[in-house]
Amino acid sequence: MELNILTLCYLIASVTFIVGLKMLSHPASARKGNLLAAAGMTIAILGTIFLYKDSEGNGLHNYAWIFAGLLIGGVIGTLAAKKVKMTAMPEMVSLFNGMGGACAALISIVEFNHLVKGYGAHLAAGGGPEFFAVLDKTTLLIILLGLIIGSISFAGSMIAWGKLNGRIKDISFKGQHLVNNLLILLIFGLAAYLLIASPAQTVPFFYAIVVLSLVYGIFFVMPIGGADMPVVISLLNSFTGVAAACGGFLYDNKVMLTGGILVGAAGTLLTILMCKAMNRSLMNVLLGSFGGSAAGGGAAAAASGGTYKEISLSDAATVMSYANKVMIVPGYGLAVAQAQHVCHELEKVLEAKGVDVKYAIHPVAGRMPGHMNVLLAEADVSYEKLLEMEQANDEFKSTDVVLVLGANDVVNPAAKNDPASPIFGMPILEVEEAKTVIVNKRSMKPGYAGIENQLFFQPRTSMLFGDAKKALQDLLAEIKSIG
Amino acid sequence: MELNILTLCYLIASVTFIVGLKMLSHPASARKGNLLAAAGMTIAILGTIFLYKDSEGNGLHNYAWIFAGLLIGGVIGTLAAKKVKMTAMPEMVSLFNGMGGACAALISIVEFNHLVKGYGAHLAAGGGPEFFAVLDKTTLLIILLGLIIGSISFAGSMIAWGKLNGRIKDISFKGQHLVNNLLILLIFGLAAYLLIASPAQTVPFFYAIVVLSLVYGIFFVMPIGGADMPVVISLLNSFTGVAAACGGFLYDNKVMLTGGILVGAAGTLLTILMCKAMNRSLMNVLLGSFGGSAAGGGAAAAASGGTYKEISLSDAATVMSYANKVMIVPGYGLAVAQAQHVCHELEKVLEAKGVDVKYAIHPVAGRMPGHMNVLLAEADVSYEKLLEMEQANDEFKSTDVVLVLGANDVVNPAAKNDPASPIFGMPILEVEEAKTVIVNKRSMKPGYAGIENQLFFQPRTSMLFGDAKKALQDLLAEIKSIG
Amino acid sequence: MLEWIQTHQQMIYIVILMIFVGIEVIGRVPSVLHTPLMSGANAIHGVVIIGAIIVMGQAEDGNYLAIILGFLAVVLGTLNVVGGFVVTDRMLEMFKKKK
Amino acid sequence: MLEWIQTHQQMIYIVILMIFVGIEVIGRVPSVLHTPLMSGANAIHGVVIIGAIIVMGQAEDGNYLAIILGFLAVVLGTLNVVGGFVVTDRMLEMFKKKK
Ligand SMILES: NC(=O)c1ccc[n+]([C@@H]2O[C@H](COP(=O)([O-])OP(=O)(O)OC[C@H]3O[C@@H](n4cnc5c(N)ncnc54)[C@H](OP(=O)(O)O)[C@@H]3O)[C@@H](O)[C@H]2O)c1
Ligand SMILES: NC(=O)c1ccc[n+]([C@@H]2O[C@H](COP(=O)([O-])OP(=O)(O)OC[C@H]3O[C@@H](n4cnc5c(N)ncnc54)[C@H](OP(=O)(O)O)[C@@H]3O)[C@@H](O)[C@H]2O)c1
Repeated sequence: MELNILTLCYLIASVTFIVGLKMLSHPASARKGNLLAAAGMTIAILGTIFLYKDSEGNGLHNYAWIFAGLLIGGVIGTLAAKKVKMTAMPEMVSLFNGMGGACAALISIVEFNHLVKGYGAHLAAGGGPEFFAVLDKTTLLIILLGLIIGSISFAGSMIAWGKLNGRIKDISFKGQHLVNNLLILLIFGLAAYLLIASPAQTVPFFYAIVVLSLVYGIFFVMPIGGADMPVVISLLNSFTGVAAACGGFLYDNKVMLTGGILVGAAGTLLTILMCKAMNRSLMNVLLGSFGGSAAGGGAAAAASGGTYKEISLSDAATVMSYANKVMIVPGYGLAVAQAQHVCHELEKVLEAKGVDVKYAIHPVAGRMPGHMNVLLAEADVSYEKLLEMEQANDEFKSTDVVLVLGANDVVNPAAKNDPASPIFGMPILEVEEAKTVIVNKRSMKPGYAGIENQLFFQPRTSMLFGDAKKALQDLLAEIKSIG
Repeated sequence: MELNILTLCYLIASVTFIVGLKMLSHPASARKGNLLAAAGMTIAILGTIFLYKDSEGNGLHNYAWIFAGLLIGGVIGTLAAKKVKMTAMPEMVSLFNGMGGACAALISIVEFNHLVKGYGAHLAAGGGPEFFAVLDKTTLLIILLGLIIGSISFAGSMIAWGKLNGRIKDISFKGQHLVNNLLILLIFGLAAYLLIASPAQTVPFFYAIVVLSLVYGIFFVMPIGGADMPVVISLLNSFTGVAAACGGFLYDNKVMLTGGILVGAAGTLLTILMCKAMNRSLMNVLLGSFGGSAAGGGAAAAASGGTYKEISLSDAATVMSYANKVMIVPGYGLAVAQAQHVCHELEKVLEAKGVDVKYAIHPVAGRMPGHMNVLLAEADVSYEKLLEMEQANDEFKSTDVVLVLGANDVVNPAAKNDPASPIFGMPILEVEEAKTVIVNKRSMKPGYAGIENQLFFQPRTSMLFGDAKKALQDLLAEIKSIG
Repeated sequence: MLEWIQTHQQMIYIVILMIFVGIEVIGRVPSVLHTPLMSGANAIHGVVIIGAIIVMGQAEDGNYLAIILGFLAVVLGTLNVVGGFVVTDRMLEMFKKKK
Repeated sequence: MLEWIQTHQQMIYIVILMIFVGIEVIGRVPSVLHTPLMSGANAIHGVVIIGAIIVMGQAEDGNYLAIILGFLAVVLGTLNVVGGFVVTDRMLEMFKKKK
């Protein structure tokens, strides 16, 4: 009876995961979808705690430990998630993802110890040394898979987290890819040996796999550029999904199986979609060639170039005050400078003067998909003012002033004109169609892709150098003083 | 071993069905998708014939009968499908669908007889009269479901087939919906009785269900207008899918289960999408109110109206010959008159004169989705010349002459202007934007929806009465004579 | 009922997932493809032929009712499958772009 | 291998269907939702917590390794689940239209 109800709980949870994920992929229903999946998860967890019976019909014990764990994890998780700054959210996701991976790996370790104990009992009962005769290979295979994938996901997520909050720098050495490949071969070789060759002493091999997997996770993420971390996190996310599914196999538990595979499949596709939005391939991201070269290539590119003109604060303030329509193009620099609130200020002041102000949002502006939406939403910019790329491109022609705030690659005309450019083919915001373009950045240095931007040298463009927050504050003061 | 291979065959077949259906829903891959599903089906059939074993490990026998059946069905099916005229294809689909439904019902009948025999054996072995004690209720439930759904699908498909080829007229009587509802209640009541009350003599009840289901199938489709048959066929198609899935439950056969449910789910959604494309609800179609009233309401509507002007053949020929751009809007009348070949002739002659000729295809023009595409493709009209509704609406402004050939509802401006109109809200081809509109039909009678068309009374519109094929032939002769 | 869910849980999962797959797979179909898609789906449910083959292949020698009904089922099922795929292929052939 | 497929066939069907569902369900996501979707999916794989609860709840009294590792697993898994859903909700809150 109890088991029957538990089966129903799991069935309901599986369905909420699917429906929740589906709702999450439509803007209007996304929030409800998240809550639905959370409700399903709650049902599955409570069901497990109170109704679970193993194959011999024994329920769970250690309730104190279980509830203590849930409480501690729940409180810390809620606080961390509530306190984190908007711009630090990808880091947070990475951290939580790592926790999931570690959890899967720990489960594998405990279950392996059970197996070893079983072996001990088998020996004590006078059994021969053929440990593997008494154990189901499939079980061991799944334990190993969950262990390897979970450990890689854990270690990789920690590195990604460190990179995103700036504690860890990109490190790569010659032949790193070769070392990585050898490492993964070694891991699977050891696992296969454990499975097939039935060595007398399996325990050290098992822990060797743990260590090697952790090392691989670190080496895997290390050389990839910090700006590519969202893609890496998405990939590691799908890894953790697969590790969770391994647990589903192990306990013949449908909700773990379906939830894990769902995330594994959806996460993989999402990773590919993210790469596509940046017009790159997953391989290209993983090899770290693009993000890695940005720093080096950047300086070289900045050396060349033509002549550009600067604009004074008061001139900028004047053209914007007397414009009919101003379009703001936010980019990574805005996020770094945390200038979203000042930007919203500026918008309100201009609107009060009768200027029509809108934002043009490029899908991959910033460093994570939706970065600009989240950032501007944090500063209470109204949703209706955010134009997607296609809409914005239709409106630039009728725009008087475009104010580019710390964006670079997403307004680089080379993506349209120069087939030799690494970003050629990426759709961009065609700001050069507007009457005047004012670009705010700190220097002539290139952006993420590390390439020169011809936009800055065009006659209609003028530069307003300085940190985005500072420049906007000064601009705001000037505009207000115009009256 | 053999069973293992069979499981693999079924797994492969299930995947080909899913992937095939997915490919079928994209124009570029549709044909390959169909072939892929067919290949999967072949694997499943051959696997079953040679590898199937029942739970006691016995293989199949009666190979002569099986191969004879396959041969006969295969030859007739291929010939029928190859010979059928393009415009008669929906009929053909309906017929094949009915065969599938009948097949599912026959399986249920045979399996029920097995059960009854088992009962006999049970009695002979000295068992009590409690027939139902020895049989699994789930099995009986599934047999009954397959029987009812299969029979309804069979009978309904036959009526739909008859309606489409004109042999059966719409028949409805007062209170028919009430009768239908009572009938379905009776069927399920009998089935529940069979399941729960364990009557001593079940056989007559069972056959009563067969007969009632067939009658219900007939009554269900009878009142629905002939033009709505594509929707009905799509619905019955998903019914047959569910009936097939019942077979999957019965034999614990995964490929029947997955294939059946796949079609059941996809078919239901497809039915809804079809209704949406006509801006109607499924309920509205099934109640037969819209299609049914067309004939009656039509005459009344035709009585009212303003003044229209006719155009002579020679005038029509002249304006078209000297136009820069002509857009042809084909409709149901073109299909009825089988005028697609002459139409293609006309296109070629005009193109030879330097006129740019295109076709504007409304998604629900004609009587089945894609009707016009299929029709014009049959006449070798090039795919590039067919514009979808949105494209066409962009181009009407720059069009000199629109030639409406036997279309009516799809060019009715009431769908945009008149909120009281039954077709209000349906997207239409906005032909009134063009400089001149020439409408060919036989009379001022309304089309499928049975409503007046203000387009015919507009100053830019002129009528060219006559059967589409005849009129086009005459027009062609005139245009050629202009030289 | 609960017990029934327990014993048939794998089946239930497969059915539910299949419903999701069926609905999602069709989601984006352009309306010109409605008829071929309907026809293709029609051919796929012809998988019921497998049940017919099993019924036919298990019919006992003397059981004429089972043999006749089974034979009929095989013929009708084959009609559904073969006719369905062939007619779909013919429809789709019409859509292919001219070279 | 074949035998393995036979004994685990239901599982295999569920896995394959789930892969299709996962891919299809995501298919049409607009790029602004990439990050919340990633975060939501991250919370869902926190279902691994169920494994942790089972491990913890089955740990024998004297087996400190199992108890400690199990406890750690429960804490980490809960972090993943709770933190994941809360952070996703916060992200999505930002997207809601202003009244
Ligand atoms: N959104 C995503 O999911 C995602 C993920 C990974 C990678 N990417 C990539 O990131 C790039 C995004 O383009 P983007 O135009 O937003 O950024 P970008 O091309 O990286 O350019 C950012 C610019 O901001 C300026 N900047 C930096 N700090 C600033 C500050 N404090 N104040 C003012 N300006 C500052 C920098 O110039 P100075 O140094 O001269 O100030 C830099 O040129 C694309 O190449 C995209 O492919 C996006
Ligand atoms: N495509 C689908 O899937 C589908 C399915 C079910 C229903 N429908 C419905 O069908 C309608 C389709 O619109 P439609 O504009 O194509 O057709 P329609 O509105 O039904 O009009 C067809 C017109 O063709 C004329 N006609 C009939 N025979 C003719 C002939 N031999 N020569 C010349 N003209 C002839 C008729 O007028 P005369 O009698 O005066 O000649 C009639 O007004 C829509 O209402 C749609 O919702 C479509």
